[in-house]
Amino acid sequence: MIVDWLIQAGLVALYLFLAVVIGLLFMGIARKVTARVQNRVGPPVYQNFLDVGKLLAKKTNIKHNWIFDFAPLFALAGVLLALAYLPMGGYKMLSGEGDLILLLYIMAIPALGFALGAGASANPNAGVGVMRALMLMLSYEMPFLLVLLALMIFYNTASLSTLLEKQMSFAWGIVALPISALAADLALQGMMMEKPFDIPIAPHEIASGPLVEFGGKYLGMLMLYSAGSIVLETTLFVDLFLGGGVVLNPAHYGIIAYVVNYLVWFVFIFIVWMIAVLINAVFPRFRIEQAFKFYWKWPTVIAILGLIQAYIMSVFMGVVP
Amino acid sequence: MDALTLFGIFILLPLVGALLSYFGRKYAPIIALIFVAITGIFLYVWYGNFGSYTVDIGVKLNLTFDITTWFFMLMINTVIFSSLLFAVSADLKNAGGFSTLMLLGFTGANGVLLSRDFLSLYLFWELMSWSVYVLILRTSGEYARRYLLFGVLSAYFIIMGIGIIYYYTGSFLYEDALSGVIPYYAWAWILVFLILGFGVKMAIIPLHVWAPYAYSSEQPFVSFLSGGLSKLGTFGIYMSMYSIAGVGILDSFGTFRGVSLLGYPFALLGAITAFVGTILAIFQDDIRKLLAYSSIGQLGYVMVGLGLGTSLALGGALFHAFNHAFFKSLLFLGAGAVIYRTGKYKISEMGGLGYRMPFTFLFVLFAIFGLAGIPLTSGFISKWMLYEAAIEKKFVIIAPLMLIASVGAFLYSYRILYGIFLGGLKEEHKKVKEAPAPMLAAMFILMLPLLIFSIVPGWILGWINDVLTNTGLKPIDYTQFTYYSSIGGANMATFWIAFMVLFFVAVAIFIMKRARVVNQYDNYFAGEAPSSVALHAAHNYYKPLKDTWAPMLKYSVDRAYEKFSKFFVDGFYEIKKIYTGNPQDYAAYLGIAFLIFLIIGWWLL
Amino acid sequence: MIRPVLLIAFPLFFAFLSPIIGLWSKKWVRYLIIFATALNATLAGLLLLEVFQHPVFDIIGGFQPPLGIVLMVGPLGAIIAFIINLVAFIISIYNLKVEKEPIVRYSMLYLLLVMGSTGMVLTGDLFNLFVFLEVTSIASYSLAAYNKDKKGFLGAMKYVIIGSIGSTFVLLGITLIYSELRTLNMLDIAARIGTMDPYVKIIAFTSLFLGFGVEAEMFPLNTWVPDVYDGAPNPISAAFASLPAKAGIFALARVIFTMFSFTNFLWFVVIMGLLTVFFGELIAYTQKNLKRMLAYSSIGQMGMIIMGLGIGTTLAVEGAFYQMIAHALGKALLFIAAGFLIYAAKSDKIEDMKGMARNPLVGIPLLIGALSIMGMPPFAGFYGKFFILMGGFSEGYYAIIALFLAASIVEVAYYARFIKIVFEKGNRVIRPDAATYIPLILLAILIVLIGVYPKPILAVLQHVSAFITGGA
Amino acid sequence: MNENPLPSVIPDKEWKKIQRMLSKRSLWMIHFCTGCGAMEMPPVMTSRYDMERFGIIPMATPRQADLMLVTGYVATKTLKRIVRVYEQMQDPKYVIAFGSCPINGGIYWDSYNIIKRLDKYIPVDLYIAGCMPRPEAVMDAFLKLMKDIDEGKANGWMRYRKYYDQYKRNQMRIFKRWDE
Amino acid sequence: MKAEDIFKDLELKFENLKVKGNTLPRYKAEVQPDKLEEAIIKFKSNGFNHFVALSCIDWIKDEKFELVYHLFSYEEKEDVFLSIFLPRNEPKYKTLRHLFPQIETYEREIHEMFGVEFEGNDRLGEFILEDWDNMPPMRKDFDTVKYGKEKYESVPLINEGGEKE
Repeated sequence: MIVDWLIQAGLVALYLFLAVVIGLLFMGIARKVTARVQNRVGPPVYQNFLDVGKLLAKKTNIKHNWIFDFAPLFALAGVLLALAYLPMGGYKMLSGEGDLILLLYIMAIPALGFALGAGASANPNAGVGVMRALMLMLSYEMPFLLVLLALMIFYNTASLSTLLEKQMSFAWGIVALPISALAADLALQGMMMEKPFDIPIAPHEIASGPLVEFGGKYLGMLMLYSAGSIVLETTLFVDLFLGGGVVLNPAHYGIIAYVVNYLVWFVFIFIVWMIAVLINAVFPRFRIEQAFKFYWKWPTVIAILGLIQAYIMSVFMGVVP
Repeated sequence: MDALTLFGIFILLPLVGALLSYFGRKYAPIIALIFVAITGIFLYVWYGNFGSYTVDIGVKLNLTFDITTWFFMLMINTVIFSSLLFAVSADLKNAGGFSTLMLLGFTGANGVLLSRDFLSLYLFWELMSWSVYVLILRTSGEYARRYLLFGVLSAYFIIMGIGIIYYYTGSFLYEDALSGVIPYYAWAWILVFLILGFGVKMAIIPLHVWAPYAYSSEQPFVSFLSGGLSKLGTFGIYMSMYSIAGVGILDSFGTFRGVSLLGYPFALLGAITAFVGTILAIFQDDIRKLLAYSSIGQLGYVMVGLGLGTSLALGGALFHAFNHAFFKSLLFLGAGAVIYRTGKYKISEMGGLGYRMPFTFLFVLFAIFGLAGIPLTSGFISKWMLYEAAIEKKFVIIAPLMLIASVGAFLYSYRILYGIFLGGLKEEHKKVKEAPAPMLAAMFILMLPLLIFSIVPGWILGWINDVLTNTGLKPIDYTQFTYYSSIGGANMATFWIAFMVLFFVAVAIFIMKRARVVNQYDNYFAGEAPSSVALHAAHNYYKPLKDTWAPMLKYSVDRAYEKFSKFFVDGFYEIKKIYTGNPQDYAAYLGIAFLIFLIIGWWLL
Repeated sequence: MIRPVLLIAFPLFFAFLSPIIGLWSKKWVRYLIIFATALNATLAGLLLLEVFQHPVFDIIGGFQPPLGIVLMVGPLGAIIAFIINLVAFIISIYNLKVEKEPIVRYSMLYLLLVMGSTGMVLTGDLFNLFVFLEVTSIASYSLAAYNKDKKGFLGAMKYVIIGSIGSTFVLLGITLIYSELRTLNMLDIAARIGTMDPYVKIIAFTSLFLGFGVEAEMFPLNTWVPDVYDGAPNPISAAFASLPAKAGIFALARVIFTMFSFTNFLWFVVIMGLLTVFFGELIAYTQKNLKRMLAYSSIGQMGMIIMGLGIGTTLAVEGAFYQMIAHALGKALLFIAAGFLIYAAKSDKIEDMKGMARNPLVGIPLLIGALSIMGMPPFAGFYGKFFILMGGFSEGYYAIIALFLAASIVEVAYYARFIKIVFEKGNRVIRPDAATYIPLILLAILIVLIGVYPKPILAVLQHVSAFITGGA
Repeated sequence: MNENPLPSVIPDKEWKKIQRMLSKRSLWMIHFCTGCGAMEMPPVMTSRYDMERFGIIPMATPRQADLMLVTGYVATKTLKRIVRVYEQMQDPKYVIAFGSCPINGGIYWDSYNIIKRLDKYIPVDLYIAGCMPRPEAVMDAFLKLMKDIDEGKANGWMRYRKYYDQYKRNQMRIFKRWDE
Repeated sequence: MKAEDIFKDLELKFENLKVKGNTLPRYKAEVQPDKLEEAIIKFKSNGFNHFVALSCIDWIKDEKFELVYHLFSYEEKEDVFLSIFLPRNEPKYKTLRHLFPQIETYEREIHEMFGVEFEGNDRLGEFILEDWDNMPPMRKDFDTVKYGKEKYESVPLINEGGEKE
């Protein structure tokens, strides 16, 4: 029993490592794409690896107090934990052991730890930044939770692994609940703090908000955290709506299925990431009031429509995936 | 164990303690602590042998000591123990009176939990509510008056419920109510009255107005009031819906996807309470009011669980009541320690106390994790069960309200953490010392179960299962570390192992380089030198959110009550005109009265 | 074998002894009252113990019934008499505070009042009941005007007018009954009531009901109560609330149950009780003057007792009598405390009494008294109120009980407001002297004792209310 | 003074080389626009010259920055802020001074409150001559700086640490109070 | 109403300044210090409600400071310069900030740069220059080059000392 437990742990570690690497790669690609949109050359794709390397190799690191260290520790540990519970490329990682609501709350651990560290930096910019982050969270969570609810009600399950199987057998999320998928994508923009909604880390207004006092290794670890969270959020969308990239059934094809699914999954998250990056490249930043008004008007209405559709299909029309 | 020892230990002993501790002056809390400890020990010793007895003090009191009573007593006993331990070093004025009234409240609570007939239930319920009234009176008469009005309202709702049952069965015993003599429409009235009566103590939305006022009195008492006594409301509703009425009668009102039509509106009310309570809590600047509204919100969750009625929902409600008892009283004690040290109530006036009071900060942080439902504490498991219960049954109004309320909980949780413990440390708080030892011990006691039951949820789920089977409901399926619902499950062991391993990975990266500590003024302030006041950004913290919601926040239930009562008081002044004051009218009244009596007599003949 | 007649003879004797002692020294007269009431209370206690075995009959003056005066003392009468005398004794301690000069006349009237009330409770003869009623009324009229100020005279005058009309109605009733049945002994009347001509029976019943209603502060007849309680000196208003009022209610109970046993008339009594509660509580909320507020509150409580009697089931009647005892003690305590507050704040407006009761010697008894009146558990008021409510429910009076509960919420409101003002952190705390806090503490202990262990009293009441409602 | 993070795994010499390469390839810049030099930055950042392709991006706080640009004349008042920002940056940190004013006071040679030579107060790794150098000069300066870093010559932060007391003495001659 | 008419009412000698390329009429008049306030009030109430600037000129040879109050009227599109002369050794004048609030800032600057005292303006003192320890710098008798040389040349270069890092 210990042996296959170790194998599974090793696989999970491998997937996590790959996820962080892909995350950094995606950040590089995003900077390249944004540069090209602005008609300039842009940094090499591996630039973020260099940035993280430089930050971790910094000679002196400044810290304020022992609570300040919470930020990088909780942020990195939390995001890796969330990734561990998320099936990537068909391999269901630990999602058999926990379900969507557990994942939702695990995603809160890095946010809260990061907010604690930022608050401990005793810088007013950080305080204001975290306030904006929490308010933004409240605004995009409204549609996102309704979307999750629609999925859970329609597929009648809260566990991600069974959700994947049901999407395999019945139909992908995006096919069954297209309206919810649209609302989810809008919410995703806020969740990933891409341009129209990067209000909390606005460099011009509040000197990059919560990050104002983080430098050196702290900023390096937070960069790993943001890389991980990119992969986390895109994979969440893919798992919920695009069947988690599972094309070949691993039962029939074995290892090849895992590799193919991994590639398909990679392509899917790349597409979702590109949508977000392109929106990011052309949009100015919203004010926080505009962000509320935006999220509580259209995305919420769309999410409610999706919920009604899921409710009607699953309860009245008796469609059981 | 016979009637007298049971009655003696749980009712007489605290009463005697109450009398004794009045004369204890400064050492009164310690005396009270001893008495509570004794009852605690007996509670632990008597876990096994349950039984029901009757005690005759002129009227027959039927007391039963079973697993349900034991479960709720465990909460209340621990909470009052830690409150009194906190009060030992909180040097309250007139500590004698404080501990007497606390023990009276404790007696009332024990009595309500033990009683199995409506007379003793009502007797101990009133005893508990007026001892709380006098405790609030110690700080402010006006708040006490508002509390008592609602306390009496709740008592009279319960009386109406009891009365209707008495009309049909002619006896006060709980068992007789099930004898099937009561028609089903009468049950609707009974349950509505009982739930509203007990709901006042749980501060459900229309009846919550007393809570923010009552929670502004002394902190050790408030932690017992919100942590312990609000659980009596839960116990009351649980007993009246599932032990007195029973599932059969509930379902006789027709079921809507497996949930009784009577329970569903209360679940909806609970969800609305959770949502509105959390939203109001976000905008409070006074720490006590904030914790009060957050308590209303959390109890809304419990109400949802009680309303839904499936075994998973009830298990979640009981577990969340258990968690709420611990993390809410821990929060109040933490706030009490901060208020004790700084003497301030407004969050924006504090700041940076986490560096001066590290242990208090850690305890409050842990309580916040419990409140917000972070999986590191057992707070998550109970919230998880409530969500799964709602989603299982595909309730598309209750589930979103609860989920969004839990996100709102993050907002006011961070407001407490940032406003009090993080941010810039003000000049006058430079020399604030850590809270005294008894306070820290009290907080530690409350923190322990939250941690233990998050690692091994099996133990408490075992107790909850016994409670459910004791009241004749289906048990929930669980193992030592995992818990399941029909649509999902979670294993806390793997969660903790994974978290530890990954935390170790983060620490490994972290300790590669040492970091130089900088004082709080060495901060990027656009090149300027920051002053201590400027560093703290907690003033008017969620202003943009407040402005967007301003049109909705205008309506307040308090003002509705004021207008409502003003309407009646004007009526009283009208009636006053009857007593004109001159004797001729009075003599005329006599004559008219005689005539009326004669006509009535004639007509009756 | 205690002859009940002693309970009436002793106060009479000491009443007429007091002018003689008054000649010798004024101080001793005050102690005389205390001694007399103490003696009477012990006698009533012994009588109560004895009466447990068998009802005690006592014929005065050798005339056989139906003419002679017969004292028929059942367990209920004994308990009420004991409570009346006990409260009278406690109030007499507070009498030491009365400064007005003519103390001799005060002690005579006070002892007459005690004698009259005890007599009304013990007597078994209707005419005798009327005689004692007259004695109490006259004593009350003069005591009401004892303060010799405008308010005192006004109150006394109103009381005289309404009291005398009430007495005439009682007399009318008695003559009608005597003309029909040739007897005045209550038991004979109860036996032969059936032979009366129904129309005459109605008139007799209504007049008696009205007459005793005035004394029992029923709704349309209690208009004198606020002015009298306000005008009378503090100990006297305390005495009024517990002595004559209880006797009046007892007489009313006798009229309804023992003599006429008009069961289908009871629902009207409940309505009257409810009206009394309503008007008492609602107007009490509007009062600014402390003593008037307590007066209206006592009207409300009396209304509750009448309602209890009206409901008629054994539980409700038992609750009514229990409430009678609790109210006597509670109201006496509150009036004494009110006396102290008025003395301390030098004005009877509630607003001026900010923080006067912060001294624990006054504060705690005041709190206990108020909570007992509101019906809170470990105090005497709880069982009375609970049994009346439950009785009401068993008879199906849902709406009435609901209205009563609404009125008692108003009652809680104004008591809470009063407690708020009195316990506020106001100016300096005034220490009460011995004559004030001893009676307060005694009454508070009594209330707690009756509340915490109600077994003895309930034993008596259960036996009695079964006997009364049984209609035997 | 600079502890070696991975002593055992990678020999000291190689590790320093990698460190220098990393800090060369990702220079994060905080831009202290004191004078008229700020106008030269937009063309350098945008599509015409695009400094980001060398990994140089503008940062909002000194904590996150390695490179500080002093673009223009430095008044005594501004000097106090520049020193604070410089000290809040984390080692290794580099300073590039734009234009002739920081070199010798430029056109303000005779002014009473413009300091004449910046590197008397903070170590300057690179000066760019010109009364506001054109963007090409700025790009060339960046490349020159990157080459210096690579060869280990750009060690202004070491000199600041080494001769800290001299720098402080010079600074305190200009402004009297420090903590306000 | 027109600037000339106002000048006639005030019996003030005024001259019309011809400035190449500037079509708007501008008038300059010298006023006695004590009569300045009511002159400004007069102008202000007749359309000249825009206070453009208060500047100070150091006539070092005549030992005098000249304070020029520059008003402008939107209706008539005309500029008016009212100037007063103060003795150079101890220049003192009363504040006019109650007429136009912005006068206070100008007065603070002139006080710091020229050393003119304005009674009634309580916010004089350190304004732009931090830790300034010398005479007001804008005065003509202040030699900036010498001051600059003294202050900045005297700061020694960082001598790297012997060994090379």
